[in-house]
Amino acid sequence: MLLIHCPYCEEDRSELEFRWAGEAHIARPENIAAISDEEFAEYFFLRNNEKGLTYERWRHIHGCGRFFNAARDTVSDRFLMTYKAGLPKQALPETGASEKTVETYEATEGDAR
Amino acid sequence: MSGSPDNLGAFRIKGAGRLTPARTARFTFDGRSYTAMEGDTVASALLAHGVHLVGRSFKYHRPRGILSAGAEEPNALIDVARDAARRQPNVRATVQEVFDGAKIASQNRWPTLKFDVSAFNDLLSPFFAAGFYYKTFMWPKEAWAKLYEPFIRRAAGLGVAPTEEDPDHYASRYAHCDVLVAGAGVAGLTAALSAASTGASVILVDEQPEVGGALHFDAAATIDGKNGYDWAQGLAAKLKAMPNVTVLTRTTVFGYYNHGFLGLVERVSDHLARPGRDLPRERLWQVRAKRVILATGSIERHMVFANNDRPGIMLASAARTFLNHHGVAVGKNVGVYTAHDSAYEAAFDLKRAGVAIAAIIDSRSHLGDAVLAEARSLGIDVLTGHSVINTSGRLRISSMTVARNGGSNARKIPVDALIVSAGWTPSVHLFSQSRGKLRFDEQNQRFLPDIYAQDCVSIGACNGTDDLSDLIDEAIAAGGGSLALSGENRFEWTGGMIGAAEGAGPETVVKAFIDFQHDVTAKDIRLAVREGMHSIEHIKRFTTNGMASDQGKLSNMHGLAIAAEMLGRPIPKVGLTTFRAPYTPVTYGTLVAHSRGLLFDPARRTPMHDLEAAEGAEFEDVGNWKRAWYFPKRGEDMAAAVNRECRTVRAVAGVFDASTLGKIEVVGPDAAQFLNLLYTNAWDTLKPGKCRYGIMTREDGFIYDDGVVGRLAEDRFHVTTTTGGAPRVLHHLEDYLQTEFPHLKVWLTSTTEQWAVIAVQGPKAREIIQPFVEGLDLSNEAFPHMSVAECSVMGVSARLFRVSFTGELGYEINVPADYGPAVWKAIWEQAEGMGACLYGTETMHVLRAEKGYIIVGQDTDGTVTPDDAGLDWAVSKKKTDFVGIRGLKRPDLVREGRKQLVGLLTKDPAEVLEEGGQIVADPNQPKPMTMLGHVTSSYWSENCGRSIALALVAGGRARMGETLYVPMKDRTIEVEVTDMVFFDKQGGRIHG
Amino acid sequence: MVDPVIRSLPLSGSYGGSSAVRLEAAPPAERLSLRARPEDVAALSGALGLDLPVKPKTSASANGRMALWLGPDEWLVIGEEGAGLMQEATNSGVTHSAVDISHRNTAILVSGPGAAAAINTGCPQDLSLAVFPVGACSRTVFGKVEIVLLRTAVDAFRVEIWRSFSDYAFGLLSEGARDAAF
Amino acid sequence: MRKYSVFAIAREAMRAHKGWEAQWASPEPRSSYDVVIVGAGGHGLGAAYYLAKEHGITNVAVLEKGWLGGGNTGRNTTIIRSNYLYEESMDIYEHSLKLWESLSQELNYNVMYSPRGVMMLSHNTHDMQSFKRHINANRLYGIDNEWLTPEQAKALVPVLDISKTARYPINGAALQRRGGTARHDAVAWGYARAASDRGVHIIQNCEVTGIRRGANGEVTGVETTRGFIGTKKIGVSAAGHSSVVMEMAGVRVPLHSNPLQALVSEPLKPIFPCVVMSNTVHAYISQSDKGELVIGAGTDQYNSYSQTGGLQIITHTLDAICELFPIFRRVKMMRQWGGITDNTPDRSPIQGVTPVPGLFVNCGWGTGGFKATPGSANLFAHLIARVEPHRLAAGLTLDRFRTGRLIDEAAAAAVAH
Repeated sequence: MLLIHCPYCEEDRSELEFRWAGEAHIARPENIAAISDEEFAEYFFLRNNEKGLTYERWRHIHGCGRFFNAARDTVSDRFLMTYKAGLPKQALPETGASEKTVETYEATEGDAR
Repeated sequence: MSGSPDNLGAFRIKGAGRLTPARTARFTFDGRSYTAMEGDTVASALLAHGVHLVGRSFKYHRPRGILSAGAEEPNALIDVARDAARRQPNVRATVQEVFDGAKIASQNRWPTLKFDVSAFNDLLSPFFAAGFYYKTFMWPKEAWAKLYEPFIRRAAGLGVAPTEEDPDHYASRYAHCDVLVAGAGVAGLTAALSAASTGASVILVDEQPEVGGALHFDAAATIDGKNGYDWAQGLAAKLKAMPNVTVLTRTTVFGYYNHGFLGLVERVSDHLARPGRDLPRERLWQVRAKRVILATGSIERHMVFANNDRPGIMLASAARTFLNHHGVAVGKNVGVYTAHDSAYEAAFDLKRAGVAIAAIIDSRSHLGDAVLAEARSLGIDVLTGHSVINTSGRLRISSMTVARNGGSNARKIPVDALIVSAGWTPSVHLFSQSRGKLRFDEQNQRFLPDIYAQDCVSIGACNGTDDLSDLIDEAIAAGGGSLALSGENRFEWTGGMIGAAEGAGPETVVKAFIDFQHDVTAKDIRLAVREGMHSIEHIKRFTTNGMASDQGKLSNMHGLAIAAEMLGRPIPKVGLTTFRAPYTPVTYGTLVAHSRGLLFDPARRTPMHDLEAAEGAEFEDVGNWKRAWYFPKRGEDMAAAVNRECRTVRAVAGVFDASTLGKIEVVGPDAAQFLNLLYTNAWDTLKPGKCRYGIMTREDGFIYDDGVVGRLAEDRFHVTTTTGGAPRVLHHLEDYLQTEFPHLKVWLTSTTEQWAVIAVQGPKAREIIQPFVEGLDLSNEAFPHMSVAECSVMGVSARLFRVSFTGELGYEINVPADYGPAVWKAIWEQAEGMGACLYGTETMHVLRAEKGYIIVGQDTDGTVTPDDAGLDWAVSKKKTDFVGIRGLKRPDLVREGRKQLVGLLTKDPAEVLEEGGQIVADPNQPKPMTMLGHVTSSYWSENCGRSIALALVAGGRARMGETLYVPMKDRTIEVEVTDMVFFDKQGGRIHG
Repeated sequence: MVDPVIRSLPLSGSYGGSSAVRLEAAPPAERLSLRARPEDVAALSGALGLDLPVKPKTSASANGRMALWLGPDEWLVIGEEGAGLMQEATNSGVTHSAVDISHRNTAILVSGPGAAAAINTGCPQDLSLAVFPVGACSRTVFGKVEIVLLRTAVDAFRVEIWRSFSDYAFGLLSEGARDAAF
Repeated sequence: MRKYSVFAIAREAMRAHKGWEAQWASPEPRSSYDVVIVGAGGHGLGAAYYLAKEHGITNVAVLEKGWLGGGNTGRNTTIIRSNYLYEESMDIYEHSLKLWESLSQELNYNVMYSPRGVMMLSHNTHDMQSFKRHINANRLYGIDNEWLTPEQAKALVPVLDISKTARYPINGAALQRRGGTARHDAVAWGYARAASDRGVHIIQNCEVTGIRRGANGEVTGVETTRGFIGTKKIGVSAAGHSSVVMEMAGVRVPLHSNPLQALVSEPLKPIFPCVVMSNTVHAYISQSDKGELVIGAGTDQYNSYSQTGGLQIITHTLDAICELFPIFRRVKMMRQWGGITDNTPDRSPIQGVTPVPGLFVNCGWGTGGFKATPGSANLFAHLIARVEPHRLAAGLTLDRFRTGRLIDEAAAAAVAH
């Protein structure tokens, strides 16, 4: 169960209060009615699904109700930062991105150090 | 047997142990009665009576005894019962405390423990090598499922599942702390005190009934000048008295999850003879710790040699626990087989307690001088450079065969117990669960914590710190405080080995067990490697080593070492299998805790629920809601009730509880603009006081939800959603509002539960509600169909909608929910007097189907566009943007031949189609048939005097009048495609 | 012709608890879901006669009413029955959303030395006084439902809950209260 | 390949099982192959096997970054069924089920396919409508699936609580008798052994780190942790890691990788005869031949490659299991684990060509890929060999996300397991 820092409540709260809301910083095209089928598929369906650093949205649905953004490592599930909705993609604090993530179980299984 | 202290067992040693003879408990084992002392485990109590044989193994059904004195026990699994319903299979006898009246039974044997028919499996074991089942049982083809598998299933399994519902209850608690300390041995206790002294909030957890950890057996340690065990109890008392410390004993940290989250299970009452009624059986603790200190100790390993599994063979530290803590000798003439100094201390303690030590067989040639000297001074024979190469004794060990390493000089030595030690394995389970990485300590042949993934530190034996004073210093530092504390051991231990011992080497065929419960032997590991299983995970899965209920606490390291030897690769290159939660098995009931019965899932009831129940309503589940389904009168079945309700609504009127409909108040100067973007319809044209049916799509253009939206004022809308859709629609709206259209000044508030909604539908609807409505002209002219107004009903401020989901003159009265029952009562009294009825969701479904009104989620399924549903009129052609505008234009959504919603009439009017029936053009085509669509709604329509149905049919609207077929299992039903309106096609009734 | 209508509270008559916790249904109240942008908070505070809190997890109380911070633009305002909160908000003259939710919610009062433990049976928040002091409030989860939690005293909480979930919440609180006695 | 049989076992028993050979070879990689398959799970190994057997393409490598069968193949709850709703789904899952029925004989490896029946519980009107829609569609398509009354369901599963007082009473069930389970490891090992026997190279501990492309954008090989391997055809069958591998060729796919958890109980004597699933209360359960109750839990809500998930997912599932089967409350969870599932927007798989010549994809099997193993592998081999999809997989292409022709099994309210 994750522990998530809500940038509006300014506190760490249990994942139970939150709902994940997909990849962040995907803007709805202003001219959506005019885009091509390919562009629509790209906007609506295609996602980065990064292994490693990902930018994503959460909603503090059972808390302040706000959507916000988070940078998380999808391998370690560690949050590097969270920030309010509407803010541009944030640069990460120095220690965050460069920190070596602990690999998945499958990597440790075959070859312990 | 009586409960007098004299009958506490022949192996109970006077003056030894820490239990009080004054407090006894009686229990039965396989029907025979025994007396135990309070504080005994089932294991210690049975051993006190000389009982070693307690179970049978999984595969070969070999007789098995008690191997350990703790949670790592693989063999001694028993069935413990208070009564018929409170029966627990697969309990470790080494953990279960005896309580008065306990009924204990052995498992996995038939007919008796001493004579088990399935033991002939042992004789067939040459055929049952690891993985043998992958290679056979394939012929004839059907025989696997019919013959072989049932046979294997019967033979497998351990305990018998409970057969009655569990009457016990379980508790659950969330907790937070600055520091959680797992393990209350010397290291954990010290760290807890150190942390607590800084003012931190501390939770200290230990799986045993008392703190102390290894001090249970290690009677030689001195701490702070006191006997170690006594020091531990004193410190525990001190910690318990501190306001910032919680001490949880009989509590296991079973899982270390993400972000400092830990699962604990506290065994609250399983040890009590007569637990209070309010006392839970177990309590689940879900702890969020800022920091975790792992002081989980280490676990002694057994020696891997031929027939090392006989009852009477056990870990040296276990024998020492039974002696020093329970006052029980594990035999009268005990052999010792070891590769580590720790077994010597067990031998010394036993010898001093008057137990004969047949010999200490040490596979090492060199060992600590101190222990050797002590052995000599106690007159114990020590054979260094020797090994035990076999044992005998059918139901209990009777002798060990000892030989000099290399095989010479073999001889039998009679023993009635054999205690073993191959050294100690640090308990890194929780560390691994926290996703930390291990390193291999080559010198001591063990894995130790290396890289931490969470804010956590390992101390003491689980960190490879063996020396007591080093350990204390490490613990103090981990806690962050400063304490003055010292301790010392009598001996410094050395030695240890992993893998097969002498005589169980690669070329032998002996059964040298690694994993006792799963009957995995050294040669099974070798076979796996020979068959190409080179990954440790493959080896584990092929042999099932470490997959039994003890999760390989004793076996993993041995298995790994043997695999590494076979593969010719260093141990760290072979790797470890993953330690998975839970550390020890956890009762489902504990994880479920209160989520059972009424608290399993909230049952939502409307304000009028009880009144409806009093009128005889049957209810149906719609999401979490309980909705009145129909109102049978005496003697009516469902069909009769629904037919009557349907008739009555159209003839007179009916009253319906529509409170569960989702409601969202949309308020703000930009409210209309927002709704324009979220619905396919246009809303700026809707005047206050009017309502409109709206359709919501997602960007993909498929129908997402629908409902009537009323405009109460320029800046205030009352939006309704489907019952099931309410939460997700609000979430969807909030998403767009907050992240796509944050510039709009509008807010959304759920009002589903603010309003009780009483629908009155039918020709007499106006007459029924008229007397209760104040401040509003209800005439057709002043308040026509699709109007909304705020008014007063029975003196209560209400919202009145003139809407209809039946095609009749209809109103929906919204009153604040707490007033719902009173208003309902009054309206129903009035309606009943006029010959109206109460009706439920079933009648509502029939009446709306008669009018061709769709139900989202029944007539649509997430792949239906507004046009498919015949609702293209509700999609604004003028708007330049709304959610779904682009998705709707995708190639597949505009192609010819899409499934469209149409009506179906069976050729035989009495035939009611099955909802979900599939439709074909040619019923005689071969399978797989081409299906045109399916029946979405189908009812007997009392008002039409025939059956009616709605269906999604490919190119449906172009097929009007066409005959199609609905093939059923036993017959084919002929249907005609029609429009969707079956009743009052002109639609005059709705306007009253 | 029509009897005066009586408010039927969903938990009316419910009480319970244990030696450590007392559970009772709160008396009927008027409730407002109030939404506004930061620039309009002052005007609304003036109109309502109490300072709407702007710090997360805090509440304010004055003139017989309370305002609970639920989100950066959202407050739950609770007053006595007949307080007329809607009208007062309207009188502020600034842009806002006020929605009457008096009947949507009901409340359970939880008090006694085991109150926090009882709530922690289903609530994952840290309810220690240091982290959740008197006056602190938060929307959160309780078992399988959502609640708004307000600490009214060291040993007392108000649990606001949607009416159809109140049976469940009361039931789970009863279980928590029973266990909090140990 | 030495044939497995009871006689072989008897022979080996006489000589301490010393004569068994390695089930598959562990060769050094060649510098190039005709086909490289990324991912040695059941789907990838199976595809290699069928390439060799049915298409005569034996110069094939299956690259695996860990150990073969160690991903979702070895982590799932082994449910097999084919009673899906849409024709595209029925086509592939039924094709698969037919292959399951003789897979042990085909591979000379007992995969323990056990058609003990898969029962889906219906709790309300909506379930009933949905299940009957499935049952009718399945029947007309030639797939077995039948409706049971609550009493009939209980006759099959005596421990089922069918009382009317249950929170969600059971109003019936759909049963596919040919559905059931199989032994997951054996599927991977069986395919590995049979493929290896036909000359396929299975290369473990070999992670693909890049996809090299030629002048026209076509694939020319893969970069791996064991060096470059040339090939003109790459089949990606990497489950939860599909996005990562596809990204190496610059192809984005509509996938979310989510943790999916499962758990087993301590072993018990037989008490649970078939597979039971409930969509409404979110649970599925069966009992393994070893006696463990095998329980599938839900997916965590967020994208993750961590193979771990939250405890709340487990407890939520057990709530439901104990509500359906109250006698299981005293049973204990012995082990829990997680896998990484690759989920598409319509919860149906993607199998087809990609915009990159020579790159083929098989992914998006989400929470239900095990049952599809033989069928998916068989059709994927066809796709790679012929460079066009087999008729039975023609609807599973990536293009459906452009046209909107989704195969929305989730929307049709079926259970996606």
